This record gives sequence, structure tokens and C-alpha cells, in this order.
Amino acid sequence: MKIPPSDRGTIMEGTAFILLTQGIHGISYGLVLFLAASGLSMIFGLMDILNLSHAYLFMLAAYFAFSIAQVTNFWVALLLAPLAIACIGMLLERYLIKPVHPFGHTPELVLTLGIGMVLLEVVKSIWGTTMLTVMPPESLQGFIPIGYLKYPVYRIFIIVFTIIILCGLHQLFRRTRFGTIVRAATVNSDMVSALGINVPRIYTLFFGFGTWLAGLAGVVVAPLLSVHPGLADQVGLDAFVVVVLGGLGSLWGAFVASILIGLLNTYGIQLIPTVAPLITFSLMVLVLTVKPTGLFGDRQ
Amino acid sequence: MKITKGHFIIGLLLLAALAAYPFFSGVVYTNLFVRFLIFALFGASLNLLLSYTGLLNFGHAMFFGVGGYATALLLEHMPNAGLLTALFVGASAGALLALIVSPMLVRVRDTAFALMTLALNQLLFIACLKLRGITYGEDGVGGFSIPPLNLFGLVSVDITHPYNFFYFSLCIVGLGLFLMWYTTRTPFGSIMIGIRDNPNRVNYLGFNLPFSKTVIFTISGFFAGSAGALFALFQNLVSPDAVMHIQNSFTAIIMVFVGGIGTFIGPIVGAAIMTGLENLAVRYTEKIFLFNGLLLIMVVMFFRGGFVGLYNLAKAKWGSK
Amino acid sequence: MVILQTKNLCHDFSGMKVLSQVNLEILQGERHAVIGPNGAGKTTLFNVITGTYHAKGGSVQFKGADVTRTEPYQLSRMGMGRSFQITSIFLRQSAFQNIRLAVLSRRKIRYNLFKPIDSINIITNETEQILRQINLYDERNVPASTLSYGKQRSIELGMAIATQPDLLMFDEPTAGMSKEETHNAVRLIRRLTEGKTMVIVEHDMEVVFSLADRITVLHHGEILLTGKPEEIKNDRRVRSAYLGDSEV
Amino acid sequence: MVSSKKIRYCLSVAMFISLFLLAGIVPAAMSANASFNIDKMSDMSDFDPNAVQQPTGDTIKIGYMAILSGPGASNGELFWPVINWVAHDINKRGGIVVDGKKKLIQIIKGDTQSKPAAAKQEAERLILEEKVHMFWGTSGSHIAKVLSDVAAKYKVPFMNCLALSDELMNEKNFNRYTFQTISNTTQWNMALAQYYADRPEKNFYILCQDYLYGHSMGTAFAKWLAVYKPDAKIVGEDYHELFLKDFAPFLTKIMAARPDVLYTADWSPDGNNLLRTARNMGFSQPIANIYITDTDTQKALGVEATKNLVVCYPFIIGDNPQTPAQKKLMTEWHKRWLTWKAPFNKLIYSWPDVTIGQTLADTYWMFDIIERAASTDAEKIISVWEGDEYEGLTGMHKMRAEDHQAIFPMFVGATGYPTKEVYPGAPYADGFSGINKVTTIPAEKCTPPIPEGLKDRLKNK
Repeated sequence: MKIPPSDRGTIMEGTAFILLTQGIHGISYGLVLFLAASGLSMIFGLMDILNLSHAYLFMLAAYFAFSIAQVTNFWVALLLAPLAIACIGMLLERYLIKPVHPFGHTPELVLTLGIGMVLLEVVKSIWGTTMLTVMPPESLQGFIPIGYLKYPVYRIFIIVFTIIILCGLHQLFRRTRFGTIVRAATVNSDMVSALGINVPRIYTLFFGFGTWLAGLAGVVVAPLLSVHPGLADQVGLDAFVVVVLGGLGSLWGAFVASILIGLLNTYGIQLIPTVAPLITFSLMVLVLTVKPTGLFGDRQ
Repeated sequence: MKITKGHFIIGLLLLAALAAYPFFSGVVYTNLFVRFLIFALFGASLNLLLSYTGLLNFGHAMFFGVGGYATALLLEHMPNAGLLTALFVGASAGALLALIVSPMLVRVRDTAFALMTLALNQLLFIACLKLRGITYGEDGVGGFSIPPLNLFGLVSVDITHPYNFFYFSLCIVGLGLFLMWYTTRTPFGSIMIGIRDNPNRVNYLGFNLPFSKTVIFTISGFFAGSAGALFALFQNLVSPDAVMHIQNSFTAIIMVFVGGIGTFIGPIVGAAIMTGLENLAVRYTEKIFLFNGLLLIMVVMFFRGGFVGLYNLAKAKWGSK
Repeated sequence: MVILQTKNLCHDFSGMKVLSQVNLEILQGERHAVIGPNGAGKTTLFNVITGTYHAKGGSVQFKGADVTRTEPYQLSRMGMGRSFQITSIFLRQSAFQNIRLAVLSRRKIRYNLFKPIDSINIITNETEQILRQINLYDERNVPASTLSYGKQRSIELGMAIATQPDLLMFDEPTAGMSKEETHNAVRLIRRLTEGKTMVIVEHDMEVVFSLADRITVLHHGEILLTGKPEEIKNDRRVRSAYLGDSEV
Repeated sequence: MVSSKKIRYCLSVAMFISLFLLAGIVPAAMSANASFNIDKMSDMSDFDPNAVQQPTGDTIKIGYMAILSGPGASNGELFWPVINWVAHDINKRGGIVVDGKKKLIQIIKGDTQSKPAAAKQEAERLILEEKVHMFWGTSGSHIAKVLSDVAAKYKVPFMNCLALSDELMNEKNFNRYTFQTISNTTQWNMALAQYYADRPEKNFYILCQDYLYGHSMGTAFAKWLAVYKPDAKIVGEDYHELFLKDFAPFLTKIMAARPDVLYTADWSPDGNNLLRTARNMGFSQPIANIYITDTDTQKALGVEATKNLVVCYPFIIGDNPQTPAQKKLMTEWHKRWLTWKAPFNKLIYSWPDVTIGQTLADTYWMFDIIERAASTDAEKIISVWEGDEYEGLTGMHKMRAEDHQAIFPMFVGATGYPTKEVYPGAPYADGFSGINKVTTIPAEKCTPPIPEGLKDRLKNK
């Protein structure tokens, strides 16, 4: 790794800046992955549903962000697009997933696979297949210097934004009534319904909440990556690895796993570029062989 | 189900029709039929896992791909290898891969199992792209010589001719399907069904569950590998996205589901439907995914027994009249 | 001759003590019952012996060999058959197919891929013989899911017996049965375990006293005492353990 | 742009080479066999790519092999107006006389789905069922290789005007029925290396996609840079995963190496994401590329982000057309484009330049060959096309007989803002930086060596 001595710092300092910047890249991409994967993991945790169309909802949010941002601005898109995705998610759960859920995992996985395919075609017929660009809002377009390297403000915004969402999630589950019900239902939903709580409605609401998170991730990632039909597959697979690696249903597991994958990815590119793409999947296979329930999970 | 005289005659008629099929359908539809046969074999090998042992394998394309690559690379480096040896090498490559991945897979269950197979499939797909030295990466292995089929040294048949290849693949797929059907009829077959319905009880009845699953996996991998080998011989080209891509695993699952899960004939019917659909879609529309997606949702939502289930339903309702 | 023995067996669920220093002895050919109030640790003891859990302390000896860490399928092969408290059979298959799987295991046919199963007559005959014993011969081809709860329990027992084990472990075989069904089940168990060693974990005192040669009382994870049915019936400590006289 | 002295110089060199190669046969004709004649172009006011009516019956059938479904589908849509513009133009003139009869041109779609197996299946269907006479295609070198095999097996000529990897026409894969009218990897990188030969930039960083095409482009550029600019330094060379999600880590590595130029052969979505992330992270140095992104994205990125893009291509007119033919075609096409509806109202179709221009010119050349062969018979077409010299829109195109590789001058365009108006009221690039400086690399400076095994292919005929 040949690094020319920067005019202000020594080689050592140069390496430090690079490793620091790569670290921030890793964390920022990891957190985007966490946003995308957290909804998936929580839905599985509570409702034992693995939604293969989750990544396609994430992509749909990016397309919504593109259309809304064209008419208004990025912030309105950040507000509206996730809500639209949440509504679509609730409809999907209420009319498609709920009737099939009692028949076990296989039909459910295949159903969500079908939904994913349909979403892909719907997106292609409405927005076409070319690259669409969503520009970050003016206030987030500048740089901040790290040594002689410059770091885009937008990526810092992503880190801050996701941390806020994470804390919000934590508070939601700890403090609010909805959170307590959800945590109780995760352990024993029959008992919760016995206490007179309409569990099916909670399920639909919670599914909407999970897809809302995917919507957030879609909007946040749109300015980073160009919006195109392959976006779902690109990020979708990584999100799955995060969920399984972190442990199905465990939020903290997903958080740790997404940061881990983000950092491994960036430092892999920095140090061993040719093998970098293989890291994510080999890590997953390794962890699952040693601990089939994932890092923090307790259920298969 | 006793083999009555009626069945026998129908069987004979069917065989005659199959034998004459290439002559009145032309080259294009013969090739289409061969593709159907290959995917029927592939679907049936997944069916052994899905319908008979309850193992939702989301990465079945890895066995198909390894089989295809093994045959292609063998013929690339040893052109004078025999045709049947090349096919057998492909099949056993599938079985070998199944054996290698089994220790990882037999200890996980249900959703983790499905995701683990998905990850393994993706891992092999990326490996195919990256190990350019062996697999020629994106271009895949193509243009290798297809050796003639010499039957016991008596007659040598050049199978690159579409009609010859049709009969050759008909025999191979026919044999494969029969062997798989036979497996479900053996004692080991009933153990497989036991694992599907109640794996815990099978364990307490004295059957080594992980090892039994490994055996089932190896058998399924063998037949998936043979389907991959047949595909390599048919297309004379094997590329990562043609044989190893996850889309092939999903197509296999769709075939079993649309055809009729829980039955042996299901994936064969499913393969016919999928090949037909794909052939129609290529001519008239680019929205093949929309077709597959909607069909899948409808099958899972409304007639979970697939087309075979529908047929039985119809037969029961109108047949009795 | 002692066929099964536990040496100061301890077990806990993440710290919560369930079994402490249990020394149980089962003699060859006897019918032994393990009773005790709810939460005494009966089912845990049963599951530790049958390999579902691996004991945290002490050991389990079966036919002289240490089987504390052995997998359930090896225990079955060594001759320990068990039934489940919650019916665990193959509901989508017929009674005949359920029993046939157990017969296959007994005849050590595990990986036979060559002969169609219907053509192996000894398997079919032995299965039909057991079906007659649990008098389910007439409904042998009907899916188990359509049978009554009592009949499903008979399949459960049938499968345990079909593997012809040296030691039969029954976990509350009459759970959830009506009075009349319980009587049939007890008669069936007595007939099927003639001359065999049996351990039964049970609540219903009637069943215990009509079946057991010896009884062990478990209380708070420890063995209170072991003895003949009469001794247990009149023992003061047993009565207090059960809080009040249980008229027998 | 190319003074008459230069043309004579090119011709003499070309003649000398052809003389040397075809020693035994009658020396090649001095002037071009044919040329693109703009005046013959019919009135295209009624041409609408969204509503193309294909003639049927006894027509000249051309198989349009492109990616019509799957993630790369935008690629297939890109060249649909091009091939149909030429077909429409020729059909309005009454078609082409073939086997003694005037026949119209029919374009038949073939979906390669960017998968070799699907492409092979589709090509065979087009030959056996639709009875196509010729193939036009295709994006993706691995797909072109499969089509070229099918062309040889069924003896149907195939014009490859899109895939450019060297392997396609080397000894192993060459066959008489495939003609490559686009430059190959060597031509490309020879031209780009010579462009930088007498320029100030010294440090180059190579970042390409980690698959066959990416590697061949990266290594070729490094090789020819060493030949033409020995003092240049490769400060880094990386190959990233196809469809990479986040380019930021690579950008940090690149910016740390402080290159003067970033060389990439990426196509979208990778090219697109690379350009956006580079400019977002403050990497403003020039990026030498082929088709890094489409015009609509450039418009969205704005002036600053699209500055300093160095495009090397076998066909660049830029913002001030030189010859009357170029001027007329640019004006005529742009006027028609203003009336087109979605998806063809995208900016990438606004000018017949770079990719669109190159495929348009090659398609005119293809039909000119059929006209001169006056037949759709493969052997006749091959004999006319081998050694043919065709004065195209941007200079002399010579189809080398030995390896069926077209030789022509290459162009390197640099983007800047503002760009001139091609005709009053029609700026070449409005709201973003467009190509406003074009350098020509004469043909003889970027003629790739003939593969060893094919040197004397014609001698032992």
C-alpha cells in the first residue's frame, strides 16, 4: 500500500487518516445496512415471518424518494416515502401473509418471494430501468476535512440519523405501551391475546413499523447509491446476512453484525481488495456452523 | 396402485408419442422439450428434499452448477473422455458438494437452514466469478468437444444432433426420475417421510438424524448434478449466471410449488408449465418475472396443492359424478 | 440385576435447581413408577435419562454403560424405548406407516435403498401383529390425524413397544384421557409390558398402584423414599408431600 | 477537423500496409469502395421509435440481439432508435435490391437477458424460426462470444458493433461470419495512451470491474501507457466487485494515492455510482472512461461533477461538427428527437454522437455492404466486407480481411462548460459539462497487431 507522504503529515499520519476514514465509511454503510435489516429482524422476532420481499420494499422507498424529491425536496421525501411503504407493508401483511402464515415457513417464504418478483416488475414498468439520481439536500452536500482527505457531510448525517433512530427504537420498546405489548407478544402471544389485546392488529401495525424502517433505509441510501432495479438484490443479500449473522429476531445482534460487516467490507477493500466480496458470506457460513442461532439469537 | 392393463396401454401410447415427438415438432420444439426434461430432473431432485424430507433448500442451484461445471471442465481438459463418464463425473460432483456442505446444514433447521443454503449458493456463485483461472469467470466454460455416445463399442451416436440428443436426454431423465421414485418407495424413503413429519420422533426411534439427512442430501445432489451435466452437454456452454445463479434455485422451488408440493409428479408438471411460460414470455413480453411472481402468489394463496392438487380436486369433484 | 441407575444426578435450568443428588435404581423385569407433586422434577428426571437433556452433574448408567452424554438415537439402539407426554407421532401418515417405522428401526434397516418396502414381508407382518395388539388393525390405513386422541396415544405406545426395547420409559401415558380410556390404556400397558422392565412417570394414583411393583417418590428434586406400593400408601411423609390424604 | 493533407497521409499508409499484406492479390483500390452519403438520407420527419411498423413477408431480416429484460434492460432499449432509424431511412428509399428484387428491411428483437445460455437459445430461435439473414449486436463480450459461435454454426453473418474484448477475434474464437466494427481493447487503450503521451498528467490510478472485460482493459491501458509514455506512473490498480454497493472505500484509497487521472472502464450502474461517489467525496481530478454514465445522470449531477471527464470512443463529433454531413445528421436527428415521447425522450438520445453515433454509422456501413453484395447470402457479404474501405461520418473505416477487425481513427473528447450550439438554439450540453474539445488519433497510430494465428489466413485459401 504505497502512500505518498502528505505535505503536512508523516506516512504514519497518512495511514492513520486513511484507516480512520475507512472506519467511518464502514460504520456509515453498516448503519444503512442496520436500518434495512432491523425491520426484517424484528418482524421475524415477533411474528416468526421471514419476508423475502423486504429488500424490494426498501428499493421501492428509494424510487418513491426519487419521485417525491423531484416535486418537493429530500426532507419531505424522508417523511412521506417510509409512511407509504409502511402502508403497503400493512396491506401485504393483512391480505397476503396473514392467511398463509399458519401453513408454516415454506409457503410463507415462497409467497414473499413471489411478492418480491411482482414488486420488481412494477418498479420497472413505472420508473423504467435506467439509473435515477437523488441528490442529497443542499445543506448536506459539503465536506469536512480529515487530515488531507475530505469527508462528505451526508455520510456523517447518515450515522447521526441512524443513531437517533436506534435510540428511538430502544426507548419505544422500553418505555411505550406498544413496546411492552410487542415484547410480551414475542415471548407468548397467546397469553397477550388472553389479556384482551387484539394481537392480530398489533401484528399488522408492527409489520407496518418494520417496513417503515426499510422505507427509511431506502430513502437514506438513495443519494448514496444510484436508484436502479438491481438495488434490491445489491443491498438485500447483505441485509439477510446481517439478520442471520446477528441472530434471528435480535435487534442488538443485527446492530453488531451490520457494523461488523460494514467495517470488514471497507478494511477488506483497503487491505485485500480481490477477496473482499467473499468476506461477508464466508463470515456468515463460519458463524452459522459454529453457532446455528447466530451471534445473539436464541431461535433458529 | 395396481398396474392394470389400462395403465399398460396408456404407458405404451405415451412412449410411442414421445418417440415420434421430434419428427412432427421440428428442431426448436425438440430443444424446448429437452430443456423441459433437464428442468424436470432438476425439480425432481429438489422435490426429494422439499416434499419428501421437508428440507427447504434455497440454494439447490449450487449442485446443478457444480455438476455442469464438472462435466464442462472435464471435457475441456480431456476431450477424449467418454460421454457417460462425463455425465457421471458431473453427477458425482453434485453428490460430493452435497457431502461437503452437509455437516454445516444438517445441524440447522427451518429458516436458518433456508438462509444458510442461500448464502452457500451465493458464495459459490461469487467463487465461480472470481476463480477465473479455473472457471473462466463471467464467460464461463464453452465450446468444449461433445464426445459421441458409444453403446458398448458397437455403435457410436453423435449426440450434437438435436434429435439424437432428445432421445439421449429422454433416457437419462427417464432413468433418473425412475430411480428417485424408487428411492421414495424403499425403507429409506419412509424414513425420509418420517423426517419431514416429525424429525424429533425419528431421532428417538433410533435413526441418526444428521447422517440420514446427509445421505438424502447426497442423493439429491447426485441427481441435481446429473441435470447440470446434461445442461452443459446440451448448451455446450456453462456460465455462472446460467447454472449457478440463485435465480435457478428460485425457479426450482417455483416448479415444485406450482406443480404440486408433496407429490412426486409435481415438479415434472411444474417444469412443463415453467418452460412453456418462459417460451411464451420470450416471444411476447419482457415481463417474465411478473408472470412467475403472480403465478407463485396465486398458487400459495389459493391452491396450495399446485396443479396436481387442482387436478386431484377436479377429479374428486367431477370424477365421482 | 440393576438395568438402569442414576448416581447423585443433578440438573438445573440456568441456575434454577431441579434435581439434586438423585440416586434411582431400576431392577431388571420390574415395573417401577416415579410419582411426586407438580414441580417435583419427574419430567426433568425422565428427560435426563432418555437423553433429551445432558445432566449437569452426576451420571446415568444404562446396562452398565455410562449414557449421561449419549444421543437419544443411540439410547434407542441400546434398547431404551420411550413414549412422549404430548403425543408425538406422524399425523400425516397412517397408523400402519407409523408403527412400520419403529419396526424398521428394530430390524436395524436404516439405509436400505434397494428393495421396495412393501415387498419386505417380515416388516409388514410384524407391523400388522403389533397393530392387532394395540387393536388398531382395522383402522391401520387411515391418516393418524383423523383418529381419536385415545387411539393416537395407542399409536404412541405401539411405537415405543415396536422397537422391542429392554427398558420402556412412559411419560404420563394416560395424560388427558377419560376414565374409560385410562382403564383401556392401563390394561394395554400391563399386557404389552409382560416380563419387560418399565418405568412410568404418572400423576394418577389409581394407574400407579394398579401397575407398579415399586414406587419412588420425588419431592423438590430429591428422592423422598422408594418402596412397595403399600409402604408408600401409608407413609406419613408422602401424605404431607401431597398435602392431605389422597384416598386410594 | 481532419485536413486533406492528413487524409492523403492516412490513405497512403493504409495502402502501403494492404499492399504489403495482399502481396499476391491485385493491390487494393486507392480510394474508398463506398462512402456515407448524407444527401441520400430520406426525409425522416415521420420516424418515431415508439411506433415502428416492421414490414413483413419477403424482407431482409436483421436479428437485433440486445438485453431486453433483467437488470441491464436499459441497454437493449438504447439502440432501438438507432437500428430503426437506418431501416426507416432505407425503407423510405424503397429498400435494397437483393437477389434481383427490391426488399425492405425488417428488424426482429432477440432478448439475450445478458445471460450466455439465454442468448444462445434466442439466437437459435431467430435463425430457425424467424429465418433472420444477419445478426446485429450485442452488449457484453461473453454474450458476443456465444452469438459468434451460433453465427458460425448456422452460417449467418454477425456484425458486432458493441462488444470490444480482444478475445472475440483472436485465433481461438475467430470465425468468418463475425465482423467487429467497434474498436477492440487494444485499439482503445492505444488511442488513450497516445492521447496522454504528450500531456502533463503523470500519475494514473486504474480502477476497473473485477471480471474478464475489466481486467483486459486495465492491463491493456497499463501496457500501452508504458509504451507511449514511459515516464508515466501507475500509482494504483484495483478491480472491484461487479455491482459494488459502496465506492467510498475505494475513493479513499485513490485520493490517498493522489493520482492525476483516474482510469476506469466501468459501465453502469458501477460507472454511475463511481462518478457520483468520487465527486461527492471531493475527487475533482479527470476521470478517463468509456461510458461511465448516461447523459440524464450527468444532467442531474450538474456542471461541476461532470467537468474533467475524458471520453475515448471510436466516434465523437462533440459540440462543433466539422463536415457538412456531420452537421446535417446532428441537426436532423436532434430536431426529430425533440418530438419523441418516453422512454426515447431521454437526453442520451439527444445527439447521434459517441455510442449512438458509432452504432448508427456502423449500421449504415452494414446495409451498404448488403447493397453492394446485392444478396443476403453469407459468402457474398463476407467477400464484399473483407478488405472493404468505407468513408464513414468520422473518417475512413477499413475492415481488415485477416481478422475481420475494423480499423479507423479513434477520438478522445474532454468535457467542459459551456458547450457551443450545434445549431442556433440547440446547445450540445445544457446545464452540465459536455464534450467541447475533441482530439483525433489517426488510424495508423492505433492499429492493433493482427493475431499471429490469423496472419496468413487468406494466403492458404
